[in-house]
Amino acid sequence: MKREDINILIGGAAGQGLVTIGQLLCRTLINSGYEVVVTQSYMSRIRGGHNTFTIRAATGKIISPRLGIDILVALNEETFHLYRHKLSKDSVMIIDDSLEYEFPNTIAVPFKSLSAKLYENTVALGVVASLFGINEKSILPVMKKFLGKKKAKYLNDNKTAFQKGLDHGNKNHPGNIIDLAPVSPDSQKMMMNGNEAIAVGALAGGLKFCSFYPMTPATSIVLNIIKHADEMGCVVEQAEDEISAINMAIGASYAGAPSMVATSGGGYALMTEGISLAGMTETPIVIAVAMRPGPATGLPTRTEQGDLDFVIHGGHGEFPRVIYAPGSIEECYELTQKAFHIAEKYQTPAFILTDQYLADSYRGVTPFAGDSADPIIAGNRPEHENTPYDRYEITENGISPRLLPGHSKHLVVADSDEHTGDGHITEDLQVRIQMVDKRLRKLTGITNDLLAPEYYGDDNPDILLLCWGSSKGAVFETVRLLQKKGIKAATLHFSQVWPLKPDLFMKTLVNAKEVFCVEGNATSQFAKLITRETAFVINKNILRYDGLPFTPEYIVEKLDL
Amino acid sequence: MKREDINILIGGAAGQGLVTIGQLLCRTLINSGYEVVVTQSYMSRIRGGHNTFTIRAATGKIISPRLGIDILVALNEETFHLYRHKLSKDSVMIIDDSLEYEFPNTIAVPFKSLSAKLYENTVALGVVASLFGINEKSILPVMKKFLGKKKAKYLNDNKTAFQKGLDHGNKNHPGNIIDLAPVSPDSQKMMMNGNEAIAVGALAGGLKFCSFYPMTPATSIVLNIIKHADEMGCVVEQAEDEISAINMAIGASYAGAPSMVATSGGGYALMTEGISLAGMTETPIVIAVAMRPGPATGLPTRTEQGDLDFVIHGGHGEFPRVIYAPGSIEECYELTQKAFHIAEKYQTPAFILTDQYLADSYRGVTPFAGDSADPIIAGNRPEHENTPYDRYEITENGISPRLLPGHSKHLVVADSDEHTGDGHITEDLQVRIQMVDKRLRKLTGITNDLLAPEYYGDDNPDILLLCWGSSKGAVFETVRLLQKKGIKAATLHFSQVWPLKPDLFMKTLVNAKEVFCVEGNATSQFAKLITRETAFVINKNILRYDGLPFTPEYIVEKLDL
Amino acid sequence: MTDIKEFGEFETAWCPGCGNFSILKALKSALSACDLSPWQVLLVSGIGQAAKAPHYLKANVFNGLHGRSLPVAIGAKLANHELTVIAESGDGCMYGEGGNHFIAALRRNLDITIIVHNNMVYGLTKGQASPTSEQGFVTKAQPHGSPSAPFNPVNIAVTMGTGFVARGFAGNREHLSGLIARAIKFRGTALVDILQPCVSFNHVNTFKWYKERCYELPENFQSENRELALETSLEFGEKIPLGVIYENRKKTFEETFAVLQKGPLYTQLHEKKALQNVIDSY
Amino acid sequence: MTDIKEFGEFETAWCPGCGNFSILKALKSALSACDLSPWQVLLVSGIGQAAKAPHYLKANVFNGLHGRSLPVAIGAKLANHELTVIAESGDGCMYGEGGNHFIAALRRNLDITIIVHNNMVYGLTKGQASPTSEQGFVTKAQPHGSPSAPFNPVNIAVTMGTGFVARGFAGNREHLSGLIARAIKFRGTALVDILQPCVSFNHVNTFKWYKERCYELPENFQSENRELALETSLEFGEKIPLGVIYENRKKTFEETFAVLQKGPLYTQLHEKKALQNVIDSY
Ligand SMILES: Cc1ncc(C[n+]2csc(CCOP(=O)(O)OP(=O)(O)O)c2C)c(N)n1
Ligand SMILES: Cc1ncc(C[n+]2csc(CCOP(=O)(O)OP(=O)(O)O)c2C)c(N)n1
Ligand code: SF4
Ligand code: SF4
Ligand SMILES: [Mg+2]
Ligand SMILES: [Mg+2]
Repeated sequence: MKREDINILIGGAAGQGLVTIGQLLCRTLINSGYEVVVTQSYMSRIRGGHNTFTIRAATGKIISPRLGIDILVALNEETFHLYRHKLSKDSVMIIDDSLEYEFPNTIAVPFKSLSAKLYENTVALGVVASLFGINEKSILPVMKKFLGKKKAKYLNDNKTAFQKGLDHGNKNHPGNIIDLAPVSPDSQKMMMNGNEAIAVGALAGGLKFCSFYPMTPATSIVLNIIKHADEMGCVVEQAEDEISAINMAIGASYAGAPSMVATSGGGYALMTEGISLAGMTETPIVIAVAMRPGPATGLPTRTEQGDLDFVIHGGHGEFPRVIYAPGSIEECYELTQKAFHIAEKYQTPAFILTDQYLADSYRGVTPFAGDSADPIIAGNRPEHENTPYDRYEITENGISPRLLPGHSKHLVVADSDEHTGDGHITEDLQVRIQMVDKRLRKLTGITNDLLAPEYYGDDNPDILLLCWGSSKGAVFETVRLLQKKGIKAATLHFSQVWPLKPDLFMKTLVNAKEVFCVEGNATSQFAKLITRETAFVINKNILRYDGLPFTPEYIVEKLDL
Repeated sequence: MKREDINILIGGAAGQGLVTIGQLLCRTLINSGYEVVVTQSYMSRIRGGHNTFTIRAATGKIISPRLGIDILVALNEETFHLYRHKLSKDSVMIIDDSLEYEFPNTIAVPFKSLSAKLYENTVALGVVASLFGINEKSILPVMKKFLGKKKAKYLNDNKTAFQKGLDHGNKNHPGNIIDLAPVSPDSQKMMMNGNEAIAVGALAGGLKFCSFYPMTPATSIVLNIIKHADEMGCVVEQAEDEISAINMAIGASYAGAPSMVATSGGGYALMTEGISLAGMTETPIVIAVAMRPGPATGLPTRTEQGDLDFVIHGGHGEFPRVIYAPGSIEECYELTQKAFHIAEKYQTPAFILTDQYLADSYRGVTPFAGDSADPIIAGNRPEHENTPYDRYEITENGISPRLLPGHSKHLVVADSDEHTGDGHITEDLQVRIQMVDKRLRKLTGITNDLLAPEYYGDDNPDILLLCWGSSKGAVFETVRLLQKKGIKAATLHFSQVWPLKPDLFMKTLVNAKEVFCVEGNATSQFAKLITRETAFVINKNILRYDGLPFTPEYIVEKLDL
Repeated sequence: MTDIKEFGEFETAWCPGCGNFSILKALKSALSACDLSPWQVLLVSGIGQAAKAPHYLKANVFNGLHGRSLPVAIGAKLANHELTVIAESGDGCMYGEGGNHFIAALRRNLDITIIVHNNMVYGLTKGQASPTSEQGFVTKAQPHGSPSAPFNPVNIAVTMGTGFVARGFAGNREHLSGLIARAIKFRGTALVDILQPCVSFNHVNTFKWYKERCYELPENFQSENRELALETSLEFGEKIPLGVIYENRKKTFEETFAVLQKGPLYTQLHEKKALQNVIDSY
Repeated sequence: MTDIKEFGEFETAWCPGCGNFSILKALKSALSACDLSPWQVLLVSGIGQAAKAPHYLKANVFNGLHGRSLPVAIGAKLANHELTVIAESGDGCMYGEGGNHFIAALRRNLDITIIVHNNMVYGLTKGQASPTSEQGFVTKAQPHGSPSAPFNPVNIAVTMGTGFVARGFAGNREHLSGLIARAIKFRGTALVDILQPCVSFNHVNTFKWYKERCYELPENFQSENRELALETSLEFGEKIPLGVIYENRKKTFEETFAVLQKGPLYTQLHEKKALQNVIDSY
């Protein structure tokens, strides 16, 4: 039986190279034309422990992880013990031949005799490959791409190990049971995860300066920017702490470089004073917050959607902000790009709110069109301004002409204190009122520019599932599952979570028989936000806060229909 | 005509000693049995500029500042120009005799010839005193109390200056027009402002450790603690920054000292990561946030209620917290004390949310009963615990036994990572769920312990004014004003703004014909919070964000009846 | 030399008699001596009395948060290294709240100038001990005296091998102006720590106190000699040396960033082909 | 001497071959040499690989935020100065994110011990440059090499007149254990900076690299001699000295706080009469 949707779980200790073979397999599957969704789960350590790299591959469109294991690749004994009971009768298990097992569809691999420890992962990859009829020809270019920068010997040894695994797999194939139905190959697709897409989106948006302090799961955004910094004309600087990072980025943006920082909850906490500064000085800035479970250090390598309230309200005083919460790799790219434009247009902070799950979730993605992306041009043209120039001129839409210091003879004065039109400190309380009003008037434009939530499913559904950010895929697939069960279902996904414009979705809420909010936290933050903005009450919440992402199965179970 | 309610505005430059004479006058009026409410307005500078110290004094109960000037004391020319047009025909103006004026009730004082520059303020005080028949006898003990610690010559020179002013005033009295009706003297009352009451409340609650970084308008809380630290057995330490302050306080609390920090918006921003740490490690901690207008540095010496949302949501991840917002000096004292008990009982952060207006507002207050205040006893008794002791034992009410390190042989382990019952780091995702649930279960107890909002006014009113924190006085007096106009009015004041328990006030909201929310910010934060928690919509908001406190007149004008 | 009048005259919010006035004047004449016009200069400050200084002369100004002048200055310099970037603030701002940035800035060696109005006290918040306050310095917040040993910024800067380290005194304005001018011209991170009397809150380290102790290092002081500089930087008591204490020209941070050789970042819009290459690499 | 077994044995989350293991062992034997039992000791750490150490022995533990071990340790020590308080963390945690607290802690001179696992890299976040990384150190985040000059904590600590300053090496475990024991016994702030190979992310400053360079200072090294200490603290290259580099016994912070003479704060419930006096003073 050809399968159309399989789940491959590769498990092992940190340091065993499971991510490497996961990436290789994933890229190969994408090249072969399959859809993939990767879920990575790892511990906060460098070696040892128990990590997994799960690839869901399918012949048709998928956008979510799912429950179940069709192929278990156990790089160590712990993985075997943890998952052997979670297999179904059609699953295949790939384990070391020293382990005792009763499961019929097992490929026991003599890892130790086939290869040195360093290459055991690649042997396992070879065995998996045998199941799909992946051969050396299709894997070799992928290996070159991923491992090509290392020593030649390393690449060669990997090739050998792969071949050994492939041979062993072919010889010990447990039957045709997990074959994926063939699809037409498409090597044009990118393999990209959420953080990579944010990095590329930032570059597409015109990023010129990025300062950061490392923090999982945000660090890889910056590492991906660094990878391309030279060719893209970008400066990236590691700061001594997050406070410095945000203030550096503000300084750079003030001086004309479209700027970004990336961090997670704890680092964001340290940045909130700076965000307030950006609000007051009306300095454009993009802040990527990649969430993980808190409070405090919490579970630093897992996923959660627990910082929504804090990101909406972080920073003292009142000023406008925009928060995007991408639900797919494509949205990571597009919304980050958009964030740069909106931050510049409204001279205020714009956020990308993502999380560990999406950050690390590889998918096959149609390449973005680089030439349809216009980098922002920072600031206004100095020749249009009068002398003396008023940086904070009171305007109808709240947006004042922003010049760059040193770009012309106009002096650009920015102040964290309340200020007059020319930017200088004031204690004139009438000016205070005018400036508060001016800053907040920008909200009108921001609201006009905002993204409508995306609706998917039946009209007038019996069940409407609200969701935001990374849980999009799981919820969309839940709708399909419900529809298959004959239930009229739909979802409304918010990829912009702040501000909200009730006109855009109130009808939808009211037309549904029952509204549920699905979100990855324990206190229903988004559901309460909806109530705050619309007075519409959502009491049915499907929550998850164990550090793992939603799956359609989890949601269906909690719906308890 | 004897007056029952007068407003005395003393204006001048920083450094002219207007606060000193304001305090002396205020204390004397309190001793004489009058009610007073002080409003201080000052610039962010040490010398020069324009500051005011306004004393409203009355024969009956007052709890709010009000509009209007009955006595203007101009210590410099600027004050004269700023306020001369704001006087009513019955007002009295005290100015330097070099100024040209047309106003009839003027006492022109030859300051330069009467005294050295240093004592001009005290001359002015003497002149004011003459208006009330305050004589040397009543002022002397007050002078001794306030100036007694300085050099003897300074006190004597002040006495002389006072006498000169008094004589000049008596000789040039413009008639009987501003006399306050007599009341029976009551020298038992304290003269206390909001920050002093918070300091004393903290000491009464059992404060043993306070770390801080100076920030207006919170600094005076700490300075008042320092004043009494030796006699009360308290350690106060100035930290290198606010991050250090909050972490020090957490360390001290963990080790058994009931601890507190005090700051304003920007400092609070820097503390949010630490607050999340207190939430995770379940360390009791009291945080006083004295608000001023933001964003960023904003108007650092003025007042606002703009950080409510941020204080509710500050800190990454999800954990319970309690937020009190006192509306009077007495509430500053009582709620701070209570904050210590609640923080200890629920092992979580408790906040006092105040602002510059209340911080600096002196009033006459009946002395607190020191012996009815029980200081908290930190931690549980070690002999009741089993070995090995589980700091984070899962309990029904979410509260685990808290022991102190070094107090017994039990080891006390606290971790910012998710942890098992014994406090050690874990990545067990089932434990994660249990611990999140345990921490959040404390909310049940917290909600049972919460303070009901205070209702004042007519039943089933036509106008219900919601308010919170420091605007209490102005709103209560507004109700009286409205009632005098024949309008059925009432107010509901929240001195605890988080969490909210709708049962305690929903009926009140529903029974009112029109509900207004009065708050000192530009985005109606509390009104929206009410909607979030109850789905009750309040569209009529009376807001103020020019850095000044509410007055009944301001509210009535905005009500636009 | 630009006309000093270009930098204007403004009313200040400082106390009469404060050392800040002469620092401001010295800065203006240093800028003019460096032949700079207001539009070429960016003054970045934090919060405090000293931090208000940039409002009192003409220049581009970013008056940011308490303690955070240096990160803003660094970000701005990296974005546009053609600007003459000066971070200016008080001792509390630079060495207290901003202590971590100070240390990190010295390690980076960007071509920026750090001017610290060091009055050994927190002025704007009314007189608490600052990191440079002497041990035992009594304030309302430290009634038993400041319990910590003072921070010696000049000593730390020399120890860390900072490019240019100088100490000035508000009371020696011409000398100070010369120091600031040299600091601005120096290519690399330059610190000018300026002893500044605070007439309102520091009644110990007064004008007179400084005057009695400060002496100017000789013209021919060997500021490239690290050992001598270390020794001189430790001198702070009966005698306090003023002048350029240490100079150590080395590669600046900007000089190591290839991207910056192509000019300010706002002039470098990326090519769409480069972006497409990036996309195609995934 | 307490039995080292009292401190237990635990599984760790460290990489095989990591220098942290021997630091942990050295710490346990130092505690036992100091005759301390687990309940008398408080270990405070931040976040990082090193910061996990307190989970791997028996003691009171506060494992706080990245960079913030010192403020927590200071608060705890002030609340209960009968505890033996040790702040233990990595170089990034102590000198990077926590840099301002490090400087301030040295100025304070509380009787605490600061143990830094200095692997010259950010371990837990997978290998970015740390403040102690050498200039030019190449990582994924610094592909052109770390651009900043490294921070020399031993040099800074000696310069600031810290009470006790020592450098150890994870590879010389006995010697290291002796240093830690002396640091714990020292009355005042004691820094032990420990060179620690990170087998996963630092392939430059390896075990071998350290081994070739490190030498132990002689028994009779004059650690009270400040000049000698300064000179020795600057030595970090071809030769790296290990041992107690500086000792400077002076009054501790606790000794100056009268309130603390009466015992831990939790034992000092206030008298209601005192409170009433306070109230009556208004
Ligand atoms: C985050 C934050 N904390 C505290 C303050 C309050 N604050 C303003 S100025 C200042 C101290 C100023 O001292 P210094 O930098 O020495 O400047 P000076 O006034 O002495 O010139 C403080 C603590 C603030 N504005 N922001
Ligand atoms: C506020 C904050 N920023 C960043 C991080 C992420 N982080 C965790 S450990 C670490 C670096 C650890 O380096 P180091 O202190 O040298 O310890 P090592 O792992 O090398 O032992 C960082 C940046 C964090 N947990 N919190
Ligand atoms: S308080 Fe001190 S530093 Fe500030 S302006 Fe006045 S004298 Fe100068
Ligand atoms: S990453 Fe480095 S420091 Fe961390 S445990 Fe592994 S070897 Fe040790
Ligand atoms: Mg100062
Ligand atoms: Mg390290």
